Amino acid sequence: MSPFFVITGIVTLLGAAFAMSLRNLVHCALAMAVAFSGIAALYLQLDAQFVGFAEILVYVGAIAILIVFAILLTRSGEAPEKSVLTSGWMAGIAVSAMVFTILGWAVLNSSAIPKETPPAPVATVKNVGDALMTKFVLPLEIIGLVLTAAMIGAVIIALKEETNNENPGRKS
Amino acid sequence: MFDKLDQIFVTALHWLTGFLPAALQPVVSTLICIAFVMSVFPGVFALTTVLERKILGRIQNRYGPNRVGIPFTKIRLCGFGQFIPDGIKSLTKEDIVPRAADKVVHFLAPVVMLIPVLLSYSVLPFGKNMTITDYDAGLLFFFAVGGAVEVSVFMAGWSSRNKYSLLGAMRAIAQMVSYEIPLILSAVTVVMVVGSLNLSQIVAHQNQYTYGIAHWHVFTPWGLVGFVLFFIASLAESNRTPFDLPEAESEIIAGYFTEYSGFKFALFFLGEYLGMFAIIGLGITLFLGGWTSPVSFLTWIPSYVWFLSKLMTIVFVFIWIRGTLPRLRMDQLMNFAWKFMLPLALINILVAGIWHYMAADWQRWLVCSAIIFGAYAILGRGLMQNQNFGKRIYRYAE
Amino acid sequence: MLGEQIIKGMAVTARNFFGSYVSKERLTTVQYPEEHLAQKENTRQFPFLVYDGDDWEKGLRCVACQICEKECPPKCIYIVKSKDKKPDYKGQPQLYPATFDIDISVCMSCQICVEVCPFESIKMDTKFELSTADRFGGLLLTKDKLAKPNSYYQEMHPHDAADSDAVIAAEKAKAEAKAKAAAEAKVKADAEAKAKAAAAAAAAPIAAPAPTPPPAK
Amino acid sequence: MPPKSFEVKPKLDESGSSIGELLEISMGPHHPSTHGVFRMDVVLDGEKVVKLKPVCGYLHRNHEKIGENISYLASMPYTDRLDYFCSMTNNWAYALTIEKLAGLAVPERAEYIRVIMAELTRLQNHTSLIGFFVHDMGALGTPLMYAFREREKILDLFEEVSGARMMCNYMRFGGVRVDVNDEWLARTKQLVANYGRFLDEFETFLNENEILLARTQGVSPLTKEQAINASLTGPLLRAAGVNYDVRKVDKYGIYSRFDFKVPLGEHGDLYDRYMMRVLEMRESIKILNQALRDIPGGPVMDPKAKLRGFRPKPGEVYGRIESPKGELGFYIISDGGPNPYRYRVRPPSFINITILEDMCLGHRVADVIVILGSVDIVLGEVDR
Repeated sequence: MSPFFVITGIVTLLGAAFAMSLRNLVHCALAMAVAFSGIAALYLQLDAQFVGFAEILVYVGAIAILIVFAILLTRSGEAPEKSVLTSGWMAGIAVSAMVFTILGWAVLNSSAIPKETPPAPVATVKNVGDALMTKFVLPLEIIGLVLTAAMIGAVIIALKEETNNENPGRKS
Repeated sequence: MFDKLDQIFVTALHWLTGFLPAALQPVVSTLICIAFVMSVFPGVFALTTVLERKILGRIQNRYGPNRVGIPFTKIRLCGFGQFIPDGIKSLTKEDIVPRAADKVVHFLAPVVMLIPVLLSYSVLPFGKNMTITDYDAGLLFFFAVGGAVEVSVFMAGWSSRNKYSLLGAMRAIAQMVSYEIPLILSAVTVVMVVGSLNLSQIVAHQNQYTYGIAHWHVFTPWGLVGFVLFFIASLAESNRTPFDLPEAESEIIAGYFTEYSGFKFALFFLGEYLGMFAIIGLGITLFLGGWTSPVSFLTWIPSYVWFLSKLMTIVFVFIWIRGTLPRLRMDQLMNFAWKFMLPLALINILVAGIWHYMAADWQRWLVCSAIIFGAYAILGRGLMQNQNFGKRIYRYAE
Repeated sequence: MLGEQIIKGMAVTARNFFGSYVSKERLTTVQYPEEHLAQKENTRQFPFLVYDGDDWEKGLRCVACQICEKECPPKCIYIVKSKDKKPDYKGQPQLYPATFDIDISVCMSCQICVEVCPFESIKMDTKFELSTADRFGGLLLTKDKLAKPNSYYQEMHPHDAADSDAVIAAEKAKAEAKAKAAAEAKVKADAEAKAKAAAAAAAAPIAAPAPTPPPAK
Repeated sequence: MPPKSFEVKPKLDESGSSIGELLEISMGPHHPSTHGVFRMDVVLDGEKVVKLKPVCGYLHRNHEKIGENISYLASMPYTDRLDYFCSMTNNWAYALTIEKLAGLAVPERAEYIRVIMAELTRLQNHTSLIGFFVHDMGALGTPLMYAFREREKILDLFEEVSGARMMCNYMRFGGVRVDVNDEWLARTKQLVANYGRFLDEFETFLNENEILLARTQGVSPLTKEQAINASLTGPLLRAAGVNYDVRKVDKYGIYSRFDFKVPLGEHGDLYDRYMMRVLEMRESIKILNQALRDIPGGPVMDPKAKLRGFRPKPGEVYGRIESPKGELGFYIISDGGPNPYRYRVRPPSFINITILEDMCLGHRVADVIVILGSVDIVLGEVDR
């Protein structure tokens, strides 16, 4: 428990808490970006550089921006005046507590996790690359294929939108 | 002797920290490095602001600033003291926050802008043995923290509660996200060839000489194209003309920092220029041999001098472009990124692969150059002729 | 080929960049407070009143006819006629302006007053460094500030001044000849002399199309 | 969330259901590039313009009413301030109208001087217009500075002969105020000879620049019908392909003596409008060369013309010329008094921006500024 860990941990947790509880959606998204950066810092402390940087690149640089953009483009009206803790919050907390208990129990009892932590593996970028290209080459390719398909789909959807919006409506 | 001069900063750092107990040494050494970055690059920024105005002035057949020199004396220094009153002005001006603004986010945005930019300096090799943190995945680190700039741009644009700011922020984010892809893809070629994400190793790979000429990546076909793509994308990433849409003065006032004044505005300005230096520094490291000298008989010049002079040369080209070109439109910007830069970057990766696996003789030069040239011609033609852009011939009535 | 013309454009700016260091044709800037452009003769800024001789109050040519006041497009001239008369350059008793104010914050330097003046008394100055901290008073020029000697005018607009002096001299000669004739023919009635003087005054504008054509060919 | 001050309107499809939101922004009157104090209420869908309302009048100076209350001569300096870039042509249009009313003949030499002044004005107006136009596209003032460098030389010539650089107040009913001398003519010849070289450089710099092509070609095309319906004149109309140039139609002054052609566009888009100006400058240089070669000696004022107490006979008259921006006309009714009974200006730039909305619809917000720039408005003339 180094002081760095404590600080980053607190920042991450606070970010996550704010992301859930703030009223303004954009504030929530920004708080979530803070939480993501905290997680990245935690990874870096564990010497997992690749994962840490990927976390920043993907989550802070892309996902947070995506969320923010989505909020901006689809928002409807002002921020909710009411608190997020509405009448149903009790039920929500009960459900999540239950899920958490079951998951915790399952994880702790799982035989897949050895009780003793093995020595940390040397996870250099080279290792990650090697692993991706040898052991995990099939999943990588499948993910690539799926993503390409998704991208093509997105392009097609966007194209349709474009043709609908054609005809800018010249008066003449 | 020259070696000593080259390593003077490194030796000085070791000498300074040598007085301290071993436990404190890394901390103090880090702090000194931070102080170094925080003093040198803002200094270069101050110089560049004056230089930019002077060069633009000369390009436009004006003098540019030539009055302010050393305060309280008659010495004018060709106007290079201009940044002092500019700095004082921006420090003392009223800090106006719009009434409807989201005050906290509005305040945080310039800070969030500056932090990742300063962080990105930590992996750049400024000279021989002069990398502050020699990360194994330094390149990835650079791009990762660079991504955080977008968050600050969004924060600034959104929190100002100004439509122009919002438009500017939207433009900025769309542009940065789009141009990050060719930026990274053009850097990927270097990673492929060097086989490392470590920036020091990338420089070391270029620090070899054949017939007295360095093995800079820019001296190969793929490297040249990679460099040009990187250069264009870095223009876009640092919001410089012709990609300065996010702050297009004639369209949306000042884009996302329309509502900033005083010191916060100065911070944005600083962040923007430091970001530009950082990305140019990366470009130099990847393609222009970092701190190495282009020819072997000039290796005696200290490495940091090489780095800085390359940096300033590219900054000059940036300014030159700014003084020449009009601005693109948003859709054209996107077209250019997705229909020209991206395919070319992908082809360039292919070429880099071919280059890597072909025997090192004139044939690989021919093949690689032919592929790149053909791709460039076809893509360029497609870009221009799709919309019938071209010269026109006019008729006259008597 | 994409980018070809951009390179050409960059070459143009580069040529201008280096050209501004070597060619005066390109770098045309005049660094104002230290350097001044050569004054052009026809330049006009704000009007002033010409006087002959040394004493401005005595030598003022203006006879307060108020034509300029009437013609002035932005109406920036304010004239009050005097109650008494004083001799003009011809020696005839004439009215003179008791008040003659020009508000140069309103004046638009159009030179119409100069053109319509039949007495060659209001002319255009070339001074332009007139800034003042006093917004109203400082820019309201009164008679004493407006009066400038004829030598000043001759120095400033040599060609115009020569023409103007010639007109004055002709008028004077005419008046002198007339006085002489009057002296010779004392018996002639006053009315006749008066009519003649009126004819001379009416002929003046035709003789001199107002701000006379300067740079002679 | 959406700031409260935003006026966001729902964007509806055919069935009336909301498919997004429109953003209404007010560009101007203190926007950096609305060419003075001009305002445009723009409704945007994303970056696309769906509605645009030009708002003018911020620079209204009551020009026409003042003209009815002061003498004919005193209106002359006020015409300088209509289109303050081209005071010479404004002077000419007004002088031409009054000459028509009062039946004054202009001496030969004065006619030549007027043509020289008008074509010099056209040169400097078009040059600086192109500078502004490219500046609006974001070229950071470099072409503008080159344009102004050359414009200054022309203004020097104006100052030398008329006494002022911009507010020349040079022409009079029945001629011009001051004669030009041989030295001035020689310098003008020199300038015209050099101007071609400057234009060569300018054209290499801009004409085929890929970014300029991309920004201008195909943007805001105007058809012949639209242009005529909106009663456009000047380069805008010719860019749409209509052969209408008052210099050719009316042959006012002595324009029938000069050999020049009228360039015509085809698409009516921004690039055509840009090229019209470039090509017209070349034609202006041709006219200037001929005028400077042929200028005769002689007086420069009609001896019948009167400065003081000018009272034209009753009647009404409309005089027009081809100013650099289009057809500039003056409509005057005289009741025989010292002031006009009715005084009315047909300002080309005001009438040319009436079609601004049609030109901008469907284009991006970035184009709006460039389109406005291509119309070549001067607010002094729009608001009068």
